[in-house]
Amino acid sequence: MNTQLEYLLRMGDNCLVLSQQLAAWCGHGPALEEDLALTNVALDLLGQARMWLTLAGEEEGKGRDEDALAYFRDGNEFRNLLIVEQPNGHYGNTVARQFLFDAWHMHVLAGLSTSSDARIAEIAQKSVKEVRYHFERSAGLMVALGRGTPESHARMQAAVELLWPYANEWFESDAVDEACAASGVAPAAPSLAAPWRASVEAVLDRATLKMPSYIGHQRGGKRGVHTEHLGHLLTDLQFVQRTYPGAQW
Amino acid sequence: MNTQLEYLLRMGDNCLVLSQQLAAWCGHGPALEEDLALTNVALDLLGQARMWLTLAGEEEGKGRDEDALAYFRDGNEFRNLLIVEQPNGHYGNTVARQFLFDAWHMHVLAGLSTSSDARIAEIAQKSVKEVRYHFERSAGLMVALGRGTPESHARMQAAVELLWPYANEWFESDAVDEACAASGVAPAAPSLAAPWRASVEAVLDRATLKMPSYIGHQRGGKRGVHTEHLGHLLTDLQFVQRTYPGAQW
Amino acid sequence: SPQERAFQERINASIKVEPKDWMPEGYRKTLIRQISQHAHSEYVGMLPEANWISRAPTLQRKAILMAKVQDEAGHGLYLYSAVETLGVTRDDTYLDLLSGKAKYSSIFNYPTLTWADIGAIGWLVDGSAIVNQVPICRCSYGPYARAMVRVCKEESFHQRQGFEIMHTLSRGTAAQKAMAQDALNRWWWPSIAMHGPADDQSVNSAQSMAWKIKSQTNDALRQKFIDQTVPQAEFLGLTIPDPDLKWNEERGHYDYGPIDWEDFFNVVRGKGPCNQERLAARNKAWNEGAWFREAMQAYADQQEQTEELKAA
Amino acid sequence: SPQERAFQERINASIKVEPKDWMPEGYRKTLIRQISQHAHSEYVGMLPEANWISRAPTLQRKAILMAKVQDEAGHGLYLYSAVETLGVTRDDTYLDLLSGKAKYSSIFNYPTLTWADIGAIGWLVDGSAIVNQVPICRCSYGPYARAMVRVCKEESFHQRQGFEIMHTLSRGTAAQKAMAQDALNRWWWPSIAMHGPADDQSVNSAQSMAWKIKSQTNDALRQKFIDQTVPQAEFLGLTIPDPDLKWNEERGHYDYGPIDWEDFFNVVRGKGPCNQERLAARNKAWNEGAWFREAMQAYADQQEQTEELKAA
Repeated sequence: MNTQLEYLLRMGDNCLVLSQQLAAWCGHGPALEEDLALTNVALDLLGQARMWLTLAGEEEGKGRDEDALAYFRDGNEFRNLLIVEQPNGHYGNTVARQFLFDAWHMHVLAGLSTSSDARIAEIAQKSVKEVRYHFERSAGLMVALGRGTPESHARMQAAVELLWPYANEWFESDAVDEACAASGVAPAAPSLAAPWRASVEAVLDRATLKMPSYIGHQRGGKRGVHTEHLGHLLTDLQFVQRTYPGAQW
Repeated sequence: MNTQLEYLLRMGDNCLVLSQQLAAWCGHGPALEEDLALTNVALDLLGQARMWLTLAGEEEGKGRDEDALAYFRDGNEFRNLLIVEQPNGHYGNTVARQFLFDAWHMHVLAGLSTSSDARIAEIAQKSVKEVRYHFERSAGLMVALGRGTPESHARMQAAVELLWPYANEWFESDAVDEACAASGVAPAAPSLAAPWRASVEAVLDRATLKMPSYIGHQRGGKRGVHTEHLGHLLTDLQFVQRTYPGAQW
Repeated sequence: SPQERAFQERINASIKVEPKDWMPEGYRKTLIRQISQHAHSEYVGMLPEANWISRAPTLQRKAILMAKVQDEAGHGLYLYSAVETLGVTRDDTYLDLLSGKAKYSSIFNYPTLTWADIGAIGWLVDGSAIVNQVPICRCSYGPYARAMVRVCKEESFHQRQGFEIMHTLSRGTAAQKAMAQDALNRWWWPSIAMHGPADDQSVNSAQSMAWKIKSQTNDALRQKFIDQTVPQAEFLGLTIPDPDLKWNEERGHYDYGPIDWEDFFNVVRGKGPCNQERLAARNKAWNEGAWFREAMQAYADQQEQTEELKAA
Repeated sequence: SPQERAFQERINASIKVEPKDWMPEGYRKTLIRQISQHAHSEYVGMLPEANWISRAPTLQRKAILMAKVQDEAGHGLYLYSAVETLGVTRDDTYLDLLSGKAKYSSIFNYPTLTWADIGAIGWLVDGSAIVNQVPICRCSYGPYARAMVRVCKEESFHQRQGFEIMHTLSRGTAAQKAMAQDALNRWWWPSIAMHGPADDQSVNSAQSMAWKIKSQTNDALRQKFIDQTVPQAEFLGLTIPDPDLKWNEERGHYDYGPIDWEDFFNVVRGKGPCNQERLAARNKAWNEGAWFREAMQAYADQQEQTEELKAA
């Protein structure tokens, strides 16, 4: 197994799947400003997905480009974390998912910025700037919605609890994570737990939201065992390419 | 243009698309008995779709079977009426869509039962028995929900009004309809308007629901110009076949 | 008590207990718990398979799958009716499911990720269920025993259909074979956990056996399922994901590796991959269907009043 | 009145009208109607294109499409702001859209059925819009004119991207070419109806011209669009679905066939393919977002109070 390839697919698929989910809000958000801002995040993530997947294709060396990887893999070949494929739900669910992910994404990219692989470091350095802003934005929304009204508070607390089971997978080190950490390609997965908790706790605190006290138990995305949501997301994503194979677009 | 082939695709695609929509309720209906009953209707329609599409494939003579026609045509090649691709909505929307369609379906199949084409007559004779029962069931639900509670009455009235614009396409005769009527293959499309109105009006009356007074203006499905819903329905329907072309299942 | 002794004697004589017969409270409670869990399992069990109806790869497979899920709805109905004969309303039974108080078979807390999962569920999950359920056809409580006769007949039909899907995949393309193997890998251990905890950890079994609610131990049922399934996997050319699995000439059975009971109990306690979603789906259907059920009830009441007026 | 004369003289002298300037009520109302219709068109116009974001055929096309729809949201924002300078709140303006009272461009009541529709919208719909909008960059009302400068710049970028999609399809497989032609067939007539009713049926035009809100007639704009688009279609190898279309040497313009104005007005009056759905989508987003907007407002109010406390 090419562990570096696996790692790149994980980074790229996280961005691709989450971007696809956010884009579903485009034109349907709760306010025009939100439509603009969330689409910005979706665009950033799509751009990052393209960089990671392009590099993954190079690493693999079989001539697959970003589109071959995005459009011609079935669900079990996707390596994204389960949290990014969880349904959009109401806007508060989307915000909470984004916040929990941004916090991890920011810390992992900071780590990858000093990767022993210069190509990875370069993508991470570019991405981390965008993702720091994503985190600032989603954290701001968490605080506003946590404190806004009793209804918004209740919705956000429920959203955090709904997603919490998925918010540990990224700290669980497997063979891929260990190999990449050993070679200095990536930060050790568990090393991100403390900074993530600190970032998340500070914001939830300001948002007057309770941080769940248990450890998330959902896992599988990193080895291609997903939830039922991913398959449905891919039917839309891949439809045109699958329906007209071999065409240029 | 092979008008008989076109006509067969229309019949088959109506059944296929509506069955696919009803099946989405399977396991998610408002009561276990409804899950059972609606899945029965979906199964009947799927069975009818298979007969029509198989015959369409024979009529075409290019070796396409029911699956080739169901899984390897894009939206613009589908010939179903727009009403069957309208979203499920809440259960009342699904019931109203079914009722308006069943009433037409019952009358068109009765007409097709005496088709000059023996193969068509045979399928229609078999189908019309099922569809008479579908109509009885959906009419019964219309009456119960129209009279049940103020909320259910309001929902059903809104559902009828939402769908009414789509409930005239089937009476508008085009070249295909005319050719099939001329050769005695099918009843003349406009000839079904009076019996349909009579059937629908009697039930809406008992249901204490108002029959809209205008004529529906939505059209296009019969010539492959659909609403935006069909494309999304097909992404799911065709995913496995498109993803693994050439495999046997 | 003499009543209890008489009850036990009738049981021993294989006379069926019927709804109007006297029965010990423990017997009634055990049955209510077991039958309602079984009913909930059928109802929740519709969800993972329904997830693939829209994507079934041929129209014939789609029809078969729809009919199968519909059968499960039917099984749910018989079983909820059987619970009602014990004096609990169907709505009360169902509300216990919705609140998370009642359990259902943990197997339905796993996701269906590929079409092969539909094959694996039929082959393994229904196969395992049949092994559990066939003895219940002879259970002492009449309505349950009779419901199970019908359920088992349909289940064995489903089991053959599932095997047939696996058979087609295993003779198919490389991708299809891989899909079949992957499904077996994910469903094997949950399927053999379906027979319940090992005998030395199982509670209530002795009393259930005496009452003829249960007639074989969990481990015996599990062994039976494994013994019948291993040759089927071999026939398919698929590998069961248990390195310890091998024929034991002496026992006349297959030996198998240790089951991860911690994982099993985690899923039972709500930490499976899909517990949240299954319950959420059931609650959503129930809540969004409230207006419909209320209207149907209101209409039925109106009809009844009209009938009464006519009669008066 | 002398005020009105002075106003008209400043207009004639090409001095921009600014929000704080006095203006005739008719001028204000005309602008409010026109700019808010334009704002609504941008906002509703996001929907048909957003329908293809999830299915865009390459990641690059997906990114371009997302950025485009986002630009439209941006245009909506500038234009709602421009309306606000005329003394109407954005929410009031928007509620008129949601209730169906206010109109938006009828072109967005047609569905996007294939990927080629995304190309056709960029090429034809944006192309048509630019022809309408370029003159507005010189309109007499300052905020509107300035917003339009920015809008037009982005629109012409979108128009090129749309053309590029059509170009790729028209060089592609037979299925792709057919898809491109089908999109042209469906979007051509609605696109040339976008310039509005023929001059002899158009109301209010003379006053709008005098006020320099409008500077060219509908038919002149339409002719300009047709003249620039026909050679582009020829370059693509696609056939414009108008048998009467041909170059008129004498006029130095393309002649074109009669537009089906009955169909056009039907769509304006709510009977287009997607009127119901577009309004339903806008209302759904608004209603489901109510809790969010309320919470954001409540939080902003809390912050303001805290600031005031600190200041006190």
